[in-house]
Amino acid sequence: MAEIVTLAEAIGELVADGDVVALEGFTHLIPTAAGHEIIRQGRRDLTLVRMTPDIVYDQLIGAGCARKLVFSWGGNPGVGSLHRFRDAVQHSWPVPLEIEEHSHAGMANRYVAGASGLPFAVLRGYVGTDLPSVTATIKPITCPFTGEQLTAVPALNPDVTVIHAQRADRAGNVQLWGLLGVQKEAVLAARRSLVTVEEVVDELTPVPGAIVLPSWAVTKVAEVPGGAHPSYAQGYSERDNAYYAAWDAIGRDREEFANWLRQVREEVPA
Amino acid sequence: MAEIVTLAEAIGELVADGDVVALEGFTHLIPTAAGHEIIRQGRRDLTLVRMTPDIVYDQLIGAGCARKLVFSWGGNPGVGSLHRFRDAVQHSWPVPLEIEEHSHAGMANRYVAGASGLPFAVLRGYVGTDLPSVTATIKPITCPFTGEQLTAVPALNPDVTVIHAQRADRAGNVQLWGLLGVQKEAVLAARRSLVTVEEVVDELTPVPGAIVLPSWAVTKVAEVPGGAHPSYAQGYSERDNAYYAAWDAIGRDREEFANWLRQVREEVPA
Amino acid sequence: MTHTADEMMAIAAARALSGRQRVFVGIGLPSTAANLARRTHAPDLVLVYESGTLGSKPDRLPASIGDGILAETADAVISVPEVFNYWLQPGRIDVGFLGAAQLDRFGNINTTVIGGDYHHPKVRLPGAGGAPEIAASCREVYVVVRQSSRSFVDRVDFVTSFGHGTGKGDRERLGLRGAGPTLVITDLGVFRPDPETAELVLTDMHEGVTLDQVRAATGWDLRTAPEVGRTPPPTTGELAALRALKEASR
Amino acid sequence: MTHTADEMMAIAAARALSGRQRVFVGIGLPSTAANLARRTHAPDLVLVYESGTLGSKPDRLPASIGDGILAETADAVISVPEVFNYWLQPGRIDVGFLGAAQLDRFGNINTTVIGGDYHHPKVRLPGAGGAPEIAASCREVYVVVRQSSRSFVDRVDFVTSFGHGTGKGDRERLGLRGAGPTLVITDLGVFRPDPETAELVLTDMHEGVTLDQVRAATGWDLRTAPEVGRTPPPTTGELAALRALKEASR
Repeated sequence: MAEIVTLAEAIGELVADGDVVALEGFTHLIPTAAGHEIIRQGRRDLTLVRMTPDIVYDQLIGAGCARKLVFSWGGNPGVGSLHRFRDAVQHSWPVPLEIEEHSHAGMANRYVAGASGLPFAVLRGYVGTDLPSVTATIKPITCPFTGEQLTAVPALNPDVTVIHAQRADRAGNVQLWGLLGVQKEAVLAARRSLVTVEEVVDELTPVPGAIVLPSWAVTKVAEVPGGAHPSYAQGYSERDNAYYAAWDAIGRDREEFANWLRQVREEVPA
Repeated sequence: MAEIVTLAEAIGELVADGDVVALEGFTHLIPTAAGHEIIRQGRRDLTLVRMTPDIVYDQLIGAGCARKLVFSWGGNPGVGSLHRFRDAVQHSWPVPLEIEEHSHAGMANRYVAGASGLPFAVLRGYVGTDLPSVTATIKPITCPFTGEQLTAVPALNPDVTVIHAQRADRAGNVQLWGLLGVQKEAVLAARRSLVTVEEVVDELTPVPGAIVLPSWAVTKVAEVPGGAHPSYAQGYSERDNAYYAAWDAIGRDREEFANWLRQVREEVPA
Repeated sequence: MTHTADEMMAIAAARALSGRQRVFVGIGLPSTAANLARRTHAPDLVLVYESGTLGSKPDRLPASIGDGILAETADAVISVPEVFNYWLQPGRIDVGFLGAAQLDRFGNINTTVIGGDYHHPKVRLPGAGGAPEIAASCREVYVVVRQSSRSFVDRVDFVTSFGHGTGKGDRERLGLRGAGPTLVITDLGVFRPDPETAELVLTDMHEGVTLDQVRAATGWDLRTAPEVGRTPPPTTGELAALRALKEASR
Repeated sequence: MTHTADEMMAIAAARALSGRQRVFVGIGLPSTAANLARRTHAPDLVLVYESGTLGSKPDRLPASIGDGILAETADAVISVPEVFNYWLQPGRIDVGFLGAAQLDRFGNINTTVIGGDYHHPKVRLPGAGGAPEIAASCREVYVVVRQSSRSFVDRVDFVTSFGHGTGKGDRERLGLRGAGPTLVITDLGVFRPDPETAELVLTDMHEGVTLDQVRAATGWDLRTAPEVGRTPPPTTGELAALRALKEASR
C-alpha cells in the first residue's frame, strides 16, 4: 500500500546518499519538484539514471548531488546543451561526474528487464557503433536456437524511482495518461518508488489511454500540483517552453546557476 | 493498409495448407467464426498455435485441419477436456497430432520475441519441471553479466494470426478492449494477419482501456458480428456458457461431432 | 447447517488467506476460495488472474479465467505477457493459489499426462497453463485439491509444476526464489511440508474425518504432524457467504 | 518568393517522403520536413515518434519529441519500450529520419563527443537517443543536416549511429537488416551512397549553390555523381505551407 505523505517526507524517507535514483519522464510528466526537494535535502553521491536527462538533472548535477549519470540522451530539448552536465563532464565542476552511456532502446530494455525480475535484456542494438567500446554494460549474446549474435544489457534496478502522474486515489492507486514513456517499467524495476501527483481524488474514473499502477506497487505518493513544471501533465498543464529557453542562460553561467540554486534551497517544499 | 474483405475471402487469401496459424484470444474475443471458415475451406496440415486451445481448436483438430498443436493449456474452460484433441493425441483420429507443449509464460514470451523481431526470449521458467525433457524449444541461457542461468524459448512467428476485436474503422485501424490477452503480440509476430470485428465504424471513438492496432500493422479486416461466439466481445456480447457445456457431449462422440461438422460445412460463411 | 466436504475444503482454503495478500488465483477451487475470503474475513485481498487483471473484485464466481467481470472490476487490466513478466516473475505475488490433477508427497503438481508415457498417455490433461511459473515465483504456493489415492500420489507421473522436487533443498539448488507449496488443503484435511524433509505431512483433519480415511486417500505412507489439529467447522456466516457466492454465479 | 537555405533543405527533405511511408521522425529538422510532407504532397504519411506515438498528425510543429500534440493526434499511444521493441526493431518502419552533429563520408553519424577523447571531449553532445537502433532497423535512413566542413567530415570522431561503416558490405557483415543511409539532404544539396563503395557522393545541388561551395563545406575529397542534378526551387505552395507550419508553432 502506497502511503500518502508530503514531498519532503517522501524524499527524506526514500532517498539516501549514494542511492541509485531514477527520475523518469519522457518530456511529459517529469518529476521536477521531487528533484528540487532532493537538492534541498542536500543528497550526495547519487547515481542518477534517466533516458533523457534534461533540466532537472542539469540542476541536480550542478548542485553536486550526483557522482554518476546513466543515460541515453542528455540535452535541453528544443534548446541545446545542458551546461551544468557539460561542466561536470568536462571540468569536474562542482564534482566529477562519471557517465554510463546507452541508447534509448538499450535503456528502455534495461528498465524492462528490471521490471521483469530478469538480470538482463536482449535487443538488436549498438551493432557497429562505438558505444560498446566505452560502455561496459553492453555485451554480445548468442541465440541458443539460431546461433545469431545479439546484444545484451543488464537490468536497471534503481534504489528509488520517482515519477509524476496526474492522479492518485486515497488508497494510493496511481493513474497516468498521455505519453507514458518508460515510467511503469521504471517504477516496477525499483526497490522503492515515489509518485508525485497533480491531485489526490476520491475515485479514479476511467480515462482513455490511462494506465493504473496499483497502490501495492508504489511505496509513497505525494500530492504536488504542478510538480512536473516546466514539463507538463496532460489534462492539467501546458509545457512551459519559455522556461526551457530561459534555462540556457542560467545553466550556462556558474554564478547565474548559484543564484538559482540559492532560490530553490530557500523555497518552502510543496 | 488493412484491406476490408469478407471472411471467406480473407481465409482464402491468407491461410494456405501447411501454414503455421495462430487464432488467439484469452477466453475473451476468440475468433471462432474464422476457425469455422478454415474448416469450410478444408485446410490441411496446419500447425495450430495458441496459448489456450479450446472449443474452436477442438473443432479444427476434429475436422482434420491440423498436423501439430503448439500450446500451453488445452481444455474446455470450466467444463473439462477437449475430446477431439484427446482423440487425436491418443488415437491419431482423424489424423495424428504432434504437440509442442509450453507454459503460458513461455508462450507469451515466444509471441513477445516474435513481435519484437528477436529470435528468442528469456524468462524464469520451466525450472525443475519435466517440460524441457519433452519439448525441444526450451533451452538454458546464461546471463552475460551475472552468470545466472535462465531459460530461453524461441520466437513464435506464425504465417497467419487471426484475432477478433470489437471494431475497425473504414481505413482498417482496429480497436479492442477488455481482456487483451496476447493478441497484439500475436498479430505483430505474424507474417500476415486477419482481424474479424463486431463492426466497421466511421470513427474509432476513444474507449478506456482500449488499444489500437494501426491499419498498416494488419493485413485484412473482416466484419463478422458475433464472430467470437461462444466466447464474448466486451460491450457487444456475453459469453455463452451453455454452449461450452453443450460442446462436451458433441466433442465426446465421433458421430455427434461428424453431425456438427456437416452443419458447419453447410453454413453460408459470414 | 450441515455442509459438504467440498464446502469445508473451500472454507478452509479461504481461511488461509488474509489481509492485503496478493494472490495469483487459478480458476476453479482456488478462485472459489479466494473470492470467499474476499467476501468474508479478508476484504482487502488483491486477486490477480492470469488473463491480465490486477485487483479483481467480482461479486460472483467467474465462469472462466477470462470472465468479463474480472476485467470490469479490476484496478488494472494488462496484457497476458505483462501479467507474467512484470507482476508474477519478479516475485510481487504473495500466494500462488493452484489446483492439481495429481499432487505428490513433495508437493510437485501434475496437470499434463497420467499413465503411459508422455507421447502415449492414458489420460491427456490440459497441460501447464500458468502453473509452472506461478509455482516458481510466488512467495508461497497453496494447493487446493480433492484428495484420493489417485490424486495424492507418491510421485507424480509428470512434473508440470515444481514443488519440493525430491525433498528439502531442491528449490534452493535450482535457484527458485519462492518457498513453493507451504500449504495443501483437501476435502479431508490440511497438509504442510515437514520443515526437515519437505515431505507433506498431515497437520489438520476436517470435522468428522478419521485418520484411516485420510491414509486411504493418500498414495504414500503418510506421516502426521506430532499433533494433528481439527479444522473448526464452517461458521454459519462462512457457509452462507459461500452459498450466496455460488448462487450468484448460476 | 525568395527562400532561405534552411527552407530549401526542409522542402527538399519533405519531397523525399511519399505515399503511406512509415517514418520514424527525429525532432528538429526531420520533424519539420516530415510534417511539411504530410501537409503538402504526402497526407497519408505515418509519423512515428520515439516518445511512443504511432500516426501522429500534429497541425503545428511539435516543440519537443514529447509534445502533447503528438499523443493527442496519434492513432495509438504506446510506451517507449514498446515503440522500440514492437515497432522499430522488427523492421516495420520504412524511413528513419535523422539529424546529425557530425556525418562522415560513409554516412556514419556522431551525436556523442567531438574532439579530444571520449572521456575528455572538446564538446560533449547529447548522446545517442534513439538513433543507433533507428539507423540499424529502419528499411532506409534519410539524414538531414546543415552542411559545413565541421559537420561533414572524413571520419566521425565517434560512431553513435552506424551508417555504412568503412564502405560497402559492412552493414551486411554486421547483420544489420536495414539499408542504412540512402539519402542525405543538406542546405547545399543532396548526397547518396555510391552503389559500388557506399561513399556519399553529391547527386543534386540546390538552386544557386556552386560545386566549389559544396566542396568547401565538405571535409573530404568529395566525389560527384556522373550527372549532378539541380533541386527544383521551392514552389510557392511549398514555401507557404512551410511558413504556415512554422507560424502555427510559435
